Amino acid sequence: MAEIAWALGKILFMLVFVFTVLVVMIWGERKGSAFIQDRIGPNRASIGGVIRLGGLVHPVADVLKLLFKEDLVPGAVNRFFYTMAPFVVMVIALVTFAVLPFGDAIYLGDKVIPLRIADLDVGILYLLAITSLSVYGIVLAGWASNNKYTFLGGIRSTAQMISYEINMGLAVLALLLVYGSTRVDAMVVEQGQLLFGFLPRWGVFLQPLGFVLFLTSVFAETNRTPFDLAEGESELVSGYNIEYSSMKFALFFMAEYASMIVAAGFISSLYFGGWQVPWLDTITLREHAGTFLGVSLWVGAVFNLLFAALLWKRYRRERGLLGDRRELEPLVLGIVFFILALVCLGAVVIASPWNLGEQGAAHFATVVQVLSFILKTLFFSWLFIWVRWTLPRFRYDQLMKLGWQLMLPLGLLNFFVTAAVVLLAR
Amino acid sequence: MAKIIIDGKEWEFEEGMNLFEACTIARGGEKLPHFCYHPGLPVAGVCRMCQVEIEGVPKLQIACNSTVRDGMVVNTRSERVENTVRQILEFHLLNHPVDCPICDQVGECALQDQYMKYGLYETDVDVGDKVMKHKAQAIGEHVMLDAERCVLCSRCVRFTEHITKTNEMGIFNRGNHSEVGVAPGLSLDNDYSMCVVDLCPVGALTSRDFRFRKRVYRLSSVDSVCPGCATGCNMRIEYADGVIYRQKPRTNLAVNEYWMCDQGRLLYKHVGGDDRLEEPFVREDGELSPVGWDHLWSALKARWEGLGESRRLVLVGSPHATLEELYGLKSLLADAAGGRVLGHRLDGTEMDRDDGFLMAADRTPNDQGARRLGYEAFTASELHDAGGEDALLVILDNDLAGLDEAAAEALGSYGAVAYLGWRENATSRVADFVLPGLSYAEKDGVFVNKDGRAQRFFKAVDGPRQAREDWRLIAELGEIFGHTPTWRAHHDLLSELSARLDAFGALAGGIGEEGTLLDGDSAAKEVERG
Amino acid sequence: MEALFFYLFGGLAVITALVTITRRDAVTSAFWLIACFLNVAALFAMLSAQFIAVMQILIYAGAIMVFFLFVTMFLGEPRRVRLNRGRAIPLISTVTVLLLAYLLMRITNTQHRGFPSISDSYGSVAMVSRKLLVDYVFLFEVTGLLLLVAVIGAVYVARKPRTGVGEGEGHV
Amino acid sequence: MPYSIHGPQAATGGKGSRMRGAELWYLKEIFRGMYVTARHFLTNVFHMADMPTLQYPDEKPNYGPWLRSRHRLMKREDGTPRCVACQMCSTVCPSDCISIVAMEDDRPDVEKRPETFTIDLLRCVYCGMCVEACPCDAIRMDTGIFEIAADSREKFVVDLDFLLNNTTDGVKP
Repeated sequence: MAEIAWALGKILFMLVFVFTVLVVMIWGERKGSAFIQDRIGPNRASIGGVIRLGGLVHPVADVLKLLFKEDLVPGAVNRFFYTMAPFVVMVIALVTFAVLPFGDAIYLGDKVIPLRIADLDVGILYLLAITSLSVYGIVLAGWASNNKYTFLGGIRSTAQMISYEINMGLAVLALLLVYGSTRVDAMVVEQGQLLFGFLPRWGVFLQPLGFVLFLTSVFAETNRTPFDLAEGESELVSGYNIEYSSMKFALFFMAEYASMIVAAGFISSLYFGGWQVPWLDTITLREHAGTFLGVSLWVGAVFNLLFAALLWKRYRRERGLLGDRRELEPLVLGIVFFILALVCLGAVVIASPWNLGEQGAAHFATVVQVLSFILKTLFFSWLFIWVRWTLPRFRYDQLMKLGWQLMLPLGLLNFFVTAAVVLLAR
Repeated sequence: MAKIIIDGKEWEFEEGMNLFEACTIARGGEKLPHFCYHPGLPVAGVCRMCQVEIEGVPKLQIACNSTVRDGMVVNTRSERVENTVRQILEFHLLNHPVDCPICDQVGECALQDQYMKYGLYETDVDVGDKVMKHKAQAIGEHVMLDAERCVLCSRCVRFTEHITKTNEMGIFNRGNHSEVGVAPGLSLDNDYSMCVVDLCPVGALTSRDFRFRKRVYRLSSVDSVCPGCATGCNMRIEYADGVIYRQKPRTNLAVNEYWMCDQGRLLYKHVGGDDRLEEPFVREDGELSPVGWDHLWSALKARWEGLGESRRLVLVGSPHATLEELYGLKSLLADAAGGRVLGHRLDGTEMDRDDGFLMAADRTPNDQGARRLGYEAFTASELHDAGGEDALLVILDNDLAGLDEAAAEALGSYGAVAYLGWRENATSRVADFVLPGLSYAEKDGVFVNKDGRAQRFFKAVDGPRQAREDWRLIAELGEIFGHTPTWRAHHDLLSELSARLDAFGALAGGIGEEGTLLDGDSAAKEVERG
Repeated sequence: MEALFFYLFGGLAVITALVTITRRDAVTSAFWLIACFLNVAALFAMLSAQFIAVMQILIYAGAIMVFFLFVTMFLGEPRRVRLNRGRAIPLISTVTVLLLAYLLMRITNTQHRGFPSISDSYGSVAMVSRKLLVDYVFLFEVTGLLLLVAVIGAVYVARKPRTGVGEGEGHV
Repeated sequence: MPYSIHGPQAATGGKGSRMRGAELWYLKEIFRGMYVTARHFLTNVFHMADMPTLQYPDEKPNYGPWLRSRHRLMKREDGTPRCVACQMCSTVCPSDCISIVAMEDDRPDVEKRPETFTIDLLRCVYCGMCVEACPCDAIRMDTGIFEIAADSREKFVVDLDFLLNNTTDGVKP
């Protein structure tokens, strides 16, 4: 029974993680695009007229709005598949998480609980299998909507998926050769060592070409700019999701971000050491747990104080500009940061020096490693946003040419060279 | 003939011709600047605007008071002339209030036009106090006087002196204080009083009827003929956005010269009046009720067929109807459908006093046209005798019941009465079928005036939505009585009529702007009819 | 627990397979077929044959059906083929019934013998790879050759006559 | 024709039909683009106050005295409209949005005043010609109101009363 409880717990953690990052990503997309374009971006929605968090309330408000909107179903659709499509998209996006390790393991005495949901032998192949299914949601939506634009979106998506899945597979196969395992957790463990004594033994350093191929394919597989031809607004209005409204539309929207988060998780796991902290392996982390905690609390205190000071300055500067309660926000947040700073300081002063004990040190290491995974994933999620607001959309023939004429030969080359090197090295 | 040189070009004019007119011709229709000169009035020469340079004469001369002599060399455009005109205009403006925004003459003001052309934009005189004269005084039923705007051209005075000979107006006081006005105890209330409004080159005399109702430059105009009496004064209907705002005389030296009576000017009020027939009516259960056209036609057809085997058609024309309508009625409903034409008017009705000028005794516009088509006057007893339970009477825009009580009674003897017209009256009220037609301002047509002069008038505005052109109604009636007309369009009627009837042969070549006389000896006809 | 999932996925596989063959619309059928494949994959997974399960999804549900859908959608609705049911049905049903009877007979016979137990690593990637690439490598390569020949043959059969057709069409 | 990957339009290299790999992938340009966007992003994150955006409903831009906003009609000292219904504005109006009906005024020094004066704000193009044309300085477009909203077309047609009382604080007729 405990097994199931732990499994459910891990699933819950992943869901909470994904949906939290999802909200942050939607916010990041809007705010990031705004800053890239010298705009301010969303900042109107507020809690109690005070807390706006620079627009972070907006995704919540959007979801609320979409929940209460009328769910229109056009007359000519194939109702069953039409209703199913958004769920398919969302489910497939979430299911991929099953093989993604988000930390080493929790050690409870003798008991070892590995921090991944499914302990699959075929790990990385599972990833390929599920991503190959992800096209169906879009095709289903496009076809069931009975609309030429959605249909064209679906067709484009299919062709794109076929083209880039091969490249993705080739890049992953090269990784298999390098790590000698199909298990993702094994791959992550492998990346904990050092290369030439100074470089983390990350996939990106072992497989630079493979990484570029994988990254490009992932962009294509997630239907993300510059490969978002399935929704090319200029030609297809919005592609496969035109006929959807209300929460069904929101599901498509969220699934897009969920699959991006998954992709970011896989990029970081396969090529950037996953939960590994560079240069600090688990043993080092455990040995110096007390020191690290003390230092991080000091740093935390300093940064919190800095934030508090900045917010106070801002409060002083902007007072009277808006003329309502929104002006109080920097003050409120500043106080929060100030309290946090005090807490950190207090913890350092009262409990220093730290002695966590063996069990505590292990937990500390796990927490740090999970944070490392989250940070990496967030960075690559941001990369998706960053790229979207930098690059224009490919033309369809360019997309196809790139996939088949450039990436496929390069992927094959990469694969054979890797195979040869691995063979010789053995 | 006298050879004269105007602006360096040689012309031949009749000796003794007015130099102003000669200059107008020589300048290609562009008149010399002027306020007081008017071809219909005696020359006064008070405004001094039409100065020209005549070689051999040391001082500039006013053209309006000079005559053409052989060997004259005239210059109308020299710098000297223009300078003089400019200075004189400046003089005219000395006491003018320049309140153009509130002046109703804007757009047709001679002073404004000439200022634009000859104005000394930076004035030489500094007028501290303008002489304030009386503003906005009603000097008659139709005319408002603003003495301050007056340039003392005396046109109005000459009009009342020489044309109406009523002498109400005059120029009073002297010098700077000269002011036009009506003589004490009098008011400008002759029958032609509004002509002074047309005559006035500035905004001093304005029509109380038209005042402030519309800016003149917003008006469109169309040539028409006054339907008020047998004289058939030529006029222009001025309208904007489907609404008629005023009627003004149109120059026709053969008919009304430059003038028109007040009564005729104000006739337009009937066009949009309360008594317009705007919808077809059918008498059902003793009450006239508004119906659609389809209903009316089917009801009329049913009624006609219900009159029995011996059913008859009796037709009454009208001196108010156009030549085309009368011809249509006669050719289609009488000649083709076998109706009996009773005539076009009740004998002796619609007659008033002839004032010896423009207002004719006969107050109908087309009596002569009807007569030439063969219509004749009839009496109330004739109307009665023609009737019967099996007779359908069709009346074309003719208020029989309102004109004569006996006729009203006679109408009761008919099985059914259909009335075509545009105004509600006693006849339309007793009719069983009311077919709304169009007024003179809403359709094209031809009237023949008392001198036998056929004159065209044109459509200015649209009629009520449900109303139809009368000739179309006649055509529809023909269909009901089983006969399709030979004409398909309005102009077919006139061409057919001029081709088929000798009396109208003169119209075959079209009708000119001044109208076309149907026969040379119109005076003889007049006597015969009287 | 395991039995529950077995009957669930097994039942679903049968139902979706039935739905697949009863739909008149090719695209709808394809979608149901994908559902069927997924259920079969689940059954494989329950047999610890993870590799085969994943391959089932990756190759059949993922790649082949995507191609199938793409072509169907791209070319539009195919003309409905009228099956010559009158003559085919008795023959097909006879064969089917015979096969089913044989299958049932074998199943009832094997039940008493019980299944041989297999190790946990039986369906692992390493196991499958060893079987394919070491033990039966010749057969594996021959099969590969056969497929290659089939591909070349298909290309030859499907190629368009050279005259009058623009280059580059249909290469996607 | 379906998408062609071999068609002439596929040759985007410019120099001949073959592109070099790096060019086809646009790698160099991608990194340059990423650098540009990252620079903008970071600049704006750390200098948020320097962004050109105005917090519009809270902060209003200063449009200066030349702003042509919703019209107003000026009043005489006794409160009657300064307008003499000369219709210069409606004559010059290029969108024909002003309609005036004049009437006689009893006062001898006024003579003429507007009976109705309506402006269809939906037709108005805010060109300001009416203000230029007015000989009495009776119509102005200086209320500063440019956010004109209503929930029906009729409400955009404003009448004499509205225009006479259409002022903003600080601007008195």
